[in-house]
Amino acid sequence: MIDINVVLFARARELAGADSIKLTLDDPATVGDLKAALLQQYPDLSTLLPHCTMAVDHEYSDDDTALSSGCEVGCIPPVSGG
Amino acid sequence: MIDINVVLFARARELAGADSIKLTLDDPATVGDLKAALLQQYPDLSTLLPHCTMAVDHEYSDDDTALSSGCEVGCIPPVSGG
Amino acid sequence: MIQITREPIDSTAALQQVADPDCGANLMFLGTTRRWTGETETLELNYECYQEMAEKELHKLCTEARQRWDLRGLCVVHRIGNVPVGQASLAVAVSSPHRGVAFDAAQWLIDTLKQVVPIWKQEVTRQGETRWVHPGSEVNR
Amino acid sequence: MIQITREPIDSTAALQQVADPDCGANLMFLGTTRRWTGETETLELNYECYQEMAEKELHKLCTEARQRWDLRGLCVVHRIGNVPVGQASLAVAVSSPHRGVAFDAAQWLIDTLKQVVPIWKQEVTRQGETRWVHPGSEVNR
Repeated sequence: MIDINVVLFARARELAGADSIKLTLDDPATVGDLKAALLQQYPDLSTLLPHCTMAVDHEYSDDDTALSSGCEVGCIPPVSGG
Repeated sequence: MIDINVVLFARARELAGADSIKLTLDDPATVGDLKAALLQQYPDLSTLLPHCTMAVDHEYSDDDTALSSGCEVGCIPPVSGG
Repeated sequence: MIQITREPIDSTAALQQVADPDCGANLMFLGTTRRWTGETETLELNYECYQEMAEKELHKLCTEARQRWDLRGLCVVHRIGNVPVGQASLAVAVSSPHRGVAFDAAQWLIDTLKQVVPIWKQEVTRQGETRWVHPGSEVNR
Repeated sequence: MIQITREPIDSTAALQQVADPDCGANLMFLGTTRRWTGETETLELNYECYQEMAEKELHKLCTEARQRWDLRGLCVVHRIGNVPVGQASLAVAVSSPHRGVAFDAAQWLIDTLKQVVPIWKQEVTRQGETRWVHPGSEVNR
């Protein structure tokens, strides 16, 4: 099993009602698996999550990126800095 | 006869050795006539004058622009502000 | 130099940061909170960031800009928290020996920052409505 | 606002001049005296202008820029006289509701200013040589 800390921002944080979420996934797990688990536990994210990019330990990732226990995954909705 | 005050700048001023020159031209006279008179009286301007634009009463002109007595003609070498 | 701060941006300091005797061109862009967007009156913007990652992405941007262009000074400051109308959320200052380079680099930095750096703004309207701005997503509408 | 001055340019004031709550984009360009041009070391630039005409041309430029682009604030300051290395001879500041407009307008203003406004610079090198810069003419070489 691998333990993941997901941090959430902006509208994603509000929809989940939490600024961080701890998830435990079967080993091995990818970012795609994480998103599926997130959606199951937080269905309110369903409208926004398809627009979010996940960052693994502060690097943008894709659905195939492998996760390891203890990593931090950022849930990044479309950005609007500037 | 028409009296013209020619003001000179930068390298043109240095080549003529004067920051302004009073010239009297036969009426009618154009900017082209003025340039010919300038060249005759200030042959040191010969290298630069072909690159200069004349301004009549603070408006850029061409060789056909008519001159009237009392007007100010600026001799404008290629500009380099900024 | 990059900075993410909750304090008002000192634009004079940002410009002084990039001053360099070998540079003829100094350019500074300030992005400020604008009052009107169409018929919506904004009272303030409320910025949030993913701090560690935003700093990392800003550093990457600056490194890439320096690889692409002959820049000497480079300063990016983003303010987070509440930014009232008229105040700056972003300062990008660059210096270069050449003007075209300064303009190209500054535009690229701002464009790319707006696409990749994990910072978000929430609009607060005069009526007290709030809306997170997530381009391409319609979740708040 | 346009200004031709013998005093050092106050860039902070130029930027404040164009601040506008309806503008999200504020851009300032500072043209400064650069030390090196190829292998020539510049000590200072010495600017001269045809005062009345330069002001008239600057006003025309600003009017045309406002016709072409949605600008709110617009400030052009040119310093004349001696401008030592590192100091500014030109400040162009603009504000607009939109960023692209601010960049386009500022670039056009600077490009056009450099082509039409009767201001000239003389380079003074470390060796004490002086040379008027008259692009396209080779009279000083």
